[in-house]
Amino acid sequence: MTEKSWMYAVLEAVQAEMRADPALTWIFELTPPVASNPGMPVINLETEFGRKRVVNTGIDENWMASAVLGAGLAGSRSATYIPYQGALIPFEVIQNVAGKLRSMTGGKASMPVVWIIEMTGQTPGFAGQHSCYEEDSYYMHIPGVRTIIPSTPYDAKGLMVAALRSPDPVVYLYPAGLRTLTEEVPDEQYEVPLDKAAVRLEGSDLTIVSSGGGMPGVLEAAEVLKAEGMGVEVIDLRILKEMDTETLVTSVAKTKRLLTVDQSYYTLCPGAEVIARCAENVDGARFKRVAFPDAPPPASPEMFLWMRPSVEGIAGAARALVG
Amino acid sequence: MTEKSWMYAVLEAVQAEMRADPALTWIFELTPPVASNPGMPVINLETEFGRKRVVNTGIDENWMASAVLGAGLAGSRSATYIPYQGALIPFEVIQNVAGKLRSMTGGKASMPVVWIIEMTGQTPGFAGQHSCYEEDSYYMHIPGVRTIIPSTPYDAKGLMVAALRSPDPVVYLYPAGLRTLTEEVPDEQYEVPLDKAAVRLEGSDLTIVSSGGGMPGVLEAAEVLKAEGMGVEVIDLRILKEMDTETLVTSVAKTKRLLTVDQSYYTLCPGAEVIARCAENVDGARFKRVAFPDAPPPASPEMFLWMRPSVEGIAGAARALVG
Amino acid sequence: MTDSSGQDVTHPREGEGHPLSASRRGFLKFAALSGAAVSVSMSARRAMADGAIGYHAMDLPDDKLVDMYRTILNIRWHERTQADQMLGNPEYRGYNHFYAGQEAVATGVCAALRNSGPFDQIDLVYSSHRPSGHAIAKGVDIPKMVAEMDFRATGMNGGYGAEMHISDPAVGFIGADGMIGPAPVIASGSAFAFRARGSDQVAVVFAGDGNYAAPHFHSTLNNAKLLDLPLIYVCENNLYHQYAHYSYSCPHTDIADAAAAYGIPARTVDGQDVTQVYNAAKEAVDRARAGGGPTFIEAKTYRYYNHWGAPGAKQGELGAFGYDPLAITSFRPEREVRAWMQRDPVDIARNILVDWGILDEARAAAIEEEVKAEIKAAFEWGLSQPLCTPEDGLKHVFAEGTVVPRQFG
Amino acid sequence: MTDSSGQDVTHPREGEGHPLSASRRGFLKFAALSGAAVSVSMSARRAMADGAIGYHAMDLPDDKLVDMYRTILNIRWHERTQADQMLGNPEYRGYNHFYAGQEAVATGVCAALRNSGPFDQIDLVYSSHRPSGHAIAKGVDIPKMVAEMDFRATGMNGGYGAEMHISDPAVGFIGADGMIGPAPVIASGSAFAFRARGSDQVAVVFAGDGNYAAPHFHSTLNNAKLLDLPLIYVCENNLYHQYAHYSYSCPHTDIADAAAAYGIPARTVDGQDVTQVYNAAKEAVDRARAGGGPTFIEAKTYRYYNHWGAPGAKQGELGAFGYDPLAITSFRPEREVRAWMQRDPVDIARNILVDWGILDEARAAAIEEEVKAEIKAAFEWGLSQPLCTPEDGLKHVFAEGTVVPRQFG
Ligand SMILES: Cc1ncc(C[n+]2csc(CCOP(=O)(O)OP(=O)(O)O)c2C)c(N)n1
Ligand SMILES: Cc1ncc(C[n+]2csc(CCOP(=O)(O)OP(=O)(O)O)c2C)c(N)n1
Ligand SMILES: [Mg+2]
Ligand SMILES: [Mg+2]
Repeated sequence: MTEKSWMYAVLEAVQAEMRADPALTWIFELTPPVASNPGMPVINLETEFGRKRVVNTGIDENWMASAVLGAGLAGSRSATYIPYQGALIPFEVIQNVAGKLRSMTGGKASMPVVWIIEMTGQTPGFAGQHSCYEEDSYYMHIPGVRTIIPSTPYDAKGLMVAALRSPDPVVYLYPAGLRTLTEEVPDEQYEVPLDKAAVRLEGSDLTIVSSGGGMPGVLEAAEVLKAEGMGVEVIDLRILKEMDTETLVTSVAKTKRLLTVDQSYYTLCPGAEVIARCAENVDGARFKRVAFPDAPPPASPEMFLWMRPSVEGIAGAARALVG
Repeated sequence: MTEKSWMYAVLEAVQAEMRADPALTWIFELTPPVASNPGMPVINLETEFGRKRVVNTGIDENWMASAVLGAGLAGSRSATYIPYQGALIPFEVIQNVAGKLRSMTGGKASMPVVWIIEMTGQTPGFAGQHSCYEEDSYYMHIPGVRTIIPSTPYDAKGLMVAALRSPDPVVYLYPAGLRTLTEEVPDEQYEVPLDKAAVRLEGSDLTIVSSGGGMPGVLEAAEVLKAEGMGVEVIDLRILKEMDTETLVTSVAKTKRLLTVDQSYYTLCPGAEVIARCAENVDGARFKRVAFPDAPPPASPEMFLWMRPSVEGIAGAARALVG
Repeated sequence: MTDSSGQDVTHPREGEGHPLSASRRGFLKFAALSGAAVSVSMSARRAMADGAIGYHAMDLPDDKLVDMYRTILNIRWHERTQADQMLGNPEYRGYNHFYAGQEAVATGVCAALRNSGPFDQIDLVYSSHRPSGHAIAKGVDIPKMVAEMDFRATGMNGGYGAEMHISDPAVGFIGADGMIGPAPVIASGSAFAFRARGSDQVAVVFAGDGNYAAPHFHSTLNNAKLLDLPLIYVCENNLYHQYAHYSYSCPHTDIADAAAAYGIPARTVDGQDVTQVYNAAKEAVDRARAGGGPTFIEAKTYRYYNHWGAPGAKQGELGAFGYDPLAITSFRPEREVRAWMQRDPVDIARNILVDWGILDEARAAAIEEEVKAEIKAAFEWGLSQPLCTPEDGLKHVFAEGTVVPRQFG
Repeated sequence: MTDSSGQDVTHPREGEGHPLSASRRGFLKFAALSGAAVSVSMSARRAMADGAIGYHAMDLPDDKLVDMYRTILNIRWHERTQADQMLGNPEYRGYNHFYAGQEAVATGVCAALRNSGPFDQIDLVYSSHRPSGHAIAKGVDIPKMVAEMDFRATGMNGGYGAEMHISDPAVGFIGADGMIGPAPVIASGSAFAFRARGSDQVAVVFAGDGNYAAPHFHSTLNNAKLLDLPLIYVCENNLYHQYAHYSYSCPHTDIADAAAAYGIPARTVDGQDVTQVYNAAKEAVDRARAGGGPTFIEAKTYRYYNHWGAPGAKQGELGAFGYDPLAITSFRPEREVRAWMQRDPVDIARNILVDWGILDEARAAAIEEEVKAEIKAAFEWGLSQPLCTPEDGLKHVFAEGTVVPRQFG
């Protein structure tokens, strides 16, 4: 067990699976599958496995996404790393082919493939197109694709192992703002299940639900609120599809207060689904959403940082809901 | 005023705008802009305006969607009719370019364009890919694009006029299952506003919210429930973005019961957003969703018709919620 | 791309100098069998015309040649029987994008592939929205396909997919794709996987002339060339996509020219003659298995029915004439249909086999009767299968489990 | 596409026989000015090499030629000043994808366009993620652009867009696009609109070699050809996309070959010589205005800085050397950078003008000093502008109104 960065933990998972399965391939575009970590050997999938299995080609994210799908259909497990700039370019093939193919073939198509899709937009200065973090909602609406979003290096590795081993296609959202996180991560392979949310903090006054890039702010706000005496329960969704309704409803049935926090657009943010599920199942609770407004993120740091849900914004909304 | 079919009403709107504005263009693929109606002249935009303004090319929905965007940016109002098979192919350019361009340019980009996007899937027999009716959720999550979905010929015409005249880009969803509807539609041009839901029926026991292809079933169920003595209020969203929260909240504040009905997938269906908005604003209400399950629609009529929200399913859910 | 003298200037001539060894199956057939004077536009890249493709069909054993004839007949009689069902049986619920007229293409290509064996050794075929011919040629179970097309629970895909999504990976038929665009790119991904795992399998995609305009066309060919993928792109140019002539969407007369521009060996072949299709496919398969990368084959062909379903067709008759009521602004001329039907792939295949002395007319006719009977039995079996169970619609979303019903609130 | 003798076989030679009238601006410059021995790979389609493009730059009035030189300098000194800001001013927040090295391309192309007048008469330029040079050449207000790149409220786009989204439709600069792929397709839509409304405007898109691999490339060229659109596709082949050499993504040596395959007139030009770029652009613009359809121009060029920002650069020095710390597996050789800098577009332009007797060295140097001073003033103005108001972030989502803040619950 060593303290590992997010990407090191992920590539460690991929490396071990690739060593065990000579058919497993990896397609990248801008981000070579290379990671280093203090005291650990450098991981470089391209040099270790060669350019027949690990390859970059041109700027064509639709090809990348479709190619791993074709590899999977041919019986080779396969993964690709789609940079955030191209995050929605492969959308149609994932939504309309991958998501439907198992059903359309009556269960005959198997697609053991993983699309790692970068999410960014947490840094001020990059306007609109380069601050695209609405991917969570788009991908989680797709049936037939498991859409997941880790928020810690431990989960990042364990979910990657599970995703690579799953016979179902997986959209693995990678909130790139979390790249600086480090934590103790086991060296061996382990799986984090593809259907369970994580309760990060227990409390009985208020449930806060978030995911991915929203988690650090939520955890910080929860500390502030705890110090003020509020019993905050924090749930990290981890899995957007199939969402773990039971954990959510159990918590809200207890707290009767639900605050959702998303670093993506308000309308149809993951929190909308969380609220709808809880509202359908728990009577007499109160609900609130914190989210990015329904506006493309502007480049200017002044505008952007004001619009982005912050620790104070989250804490303020929590107080208003409980108080 | 004449009884007109949906498509006749729509093309009448387009024809009048094209006559008034020689720059207005129309790009189609499979569905030529032709409509006839008893007692009315045949409308054929291609022959009337010529192939410089009204054109089809190859099977390339991304080109179609991008081309009208470029026409709009060049100062020419423009519209295109995307067949349902290609409904999500233009997604990235609409989401990542059109939706963000006005903001990214600080208001300098003007995009007077309309994408008519066919929604189908209400007929049994066409599996998965040809029963794609999840477009509403995907498109309504995009900021900067007005996403609308008429459910009557009258609205279809009035919203088309408003959409063509809007300086904002408009995704005009066309639930093709409604093509058989007819109603009295004025011959002259008129606008239905791009920001108002329609209350189709008033009542105080229960609010039912739906849109587009969901409306006929809802209206039928409402008749059944009314006959049983239930005071049903029916709201037709019409506008998915920006959603008319006020009309929704006002109604639910009165009825304290909200049932949403969508002919699209449960997770993040438009109804999830409706419930979340109302749950944030109305305390002590009860909520329920009726939607297509999170599964690609199977071809077999037996499976499909059972999965599709039906009049009985809607009425049953309403009774359970009110009772 | 051809220069002013009509020479193919871009095609790498790997096939040059292929030994055209003596055989009882001579070249006579060309003159003798080419049939009516349909003008099929053919460039200098046409197979046989410049000697770059050997006449491999001549080396096939008799039973294999008879199998090809039988496959063509299977496709043809499946089509005709289904069309008759659609026209005459009010209970029948299935539909098709009929393949009749194009049988020699699927048959010739699949005859050059490995169609049985373990999944990691057979060649894979990706099909289009017009899949029945490809499926039969690749070897799917016809009765189960018939059941599938009528939405039966015991159909090839349990009634979930129906015509535009039939699939049977067990014979390497990855399956139909209802969309225009994605399939070729996905097929190139299978080819990528073969190369990565050191397999000599090849991936084949069948796509229409309509697919040329899709942006995916570029992705497919560019990456196939860059990565030297064992991909065979079979472009079935039947002149129309839906109701538009391909000249509305493609500036090339030969779509193969578009592929040649990438440096990919590209050929046009007469899609009505199964032996010529086979020759081109064999060459492509050999090249791909040997690590020589992709090939593009443009088969000039024609469909006898309209784009979709049986409008314009009459029970018991082959083909659809008159205008398709679905076609509003553009139509294909009835005389064009009739002219193409003069060079029928069934007739051409039978005449070649008879000419080569492999069959006589009586045996050829007997085989056709056998096929008709088999197809009849397939429909009887298929249409007597059980309907689907509604609740099963919640299955097969993921590999395990079912999803929650949401339609009742 | 060239045949074995190296002749261009597909290019329709509309330009043939263009009168190369006598002029004081002779062809001598070629030998005299071509500078150091950088081997720029040039095919037979190279402008001037086969006489198909006239030497139109010779016909330009003196002030126009001086303007071109000034534009090149404006771009160059904007770059250098901004790089120095990034390297030396800790308060400076802007960034750029530097264009230095490529100045002659934007300048030569935009000099052939209509850049002022009513919006429905000027030509439109679509740019890329590397937009500053295109913007200046098209005529945007430099101080306002400087303010925009530092996120100022009074910047060209109010601080909403910054570098990758600068836009000023008033001069026909539709603007930057941070994505690789969409811009050329959208530009073809503007060209479609021009043709539909009977305007003689042209649409120009600048795109890098990296854009070749995007599926949109096919859509753009195919539809431009099919519909004869007045679109000029300027491919700036600077050999790299991000850190990968273009041979990783493109099987062609000349990307122009890919365009020629569609039957689109396609040329490669020396992108370091503004007069040659102008010649090709002029020809393309004339053709487009006359209804002759699209043109593809591949400019062979090079960028002096790394892909993004100023890593490897030193304050006060031009260009970035050594490895880019962002580049992990592939690098461009420092010697390649230095070799290309021997054929600097500023030097080439100045030498031509001096050679032609339009400027003397002293005046040329004086102009450079004027430009430096103007750019210095532009930065002073830009960086003293007010910062944005947070709440304004809710504006400009739609033409009217603001959206609701949601970040506080
Ligand atoms: C993305 C997409 N757009 C539109 C369609 C509708 N469509 C189905 S088949 C077809 C024509 C295909 O023509 P072609 O590729 O020539 O094949 P053919 O029908 O001639 O066999 C079209 C436009 C589709 N299936 N997918
Ligand atoms: C769809 C998409 N994928 C990836 C990127 C990231 N990206 C930005 S610039 C660039 C390289 C572009 O290279 P080229 O077109 O040659 O232009 P150059 O940078 O050389 O001017 C890449 C890959 C992007 N902007 N958009
Ligand atoms: Mg066709
Ligand atoms: Mg480049």
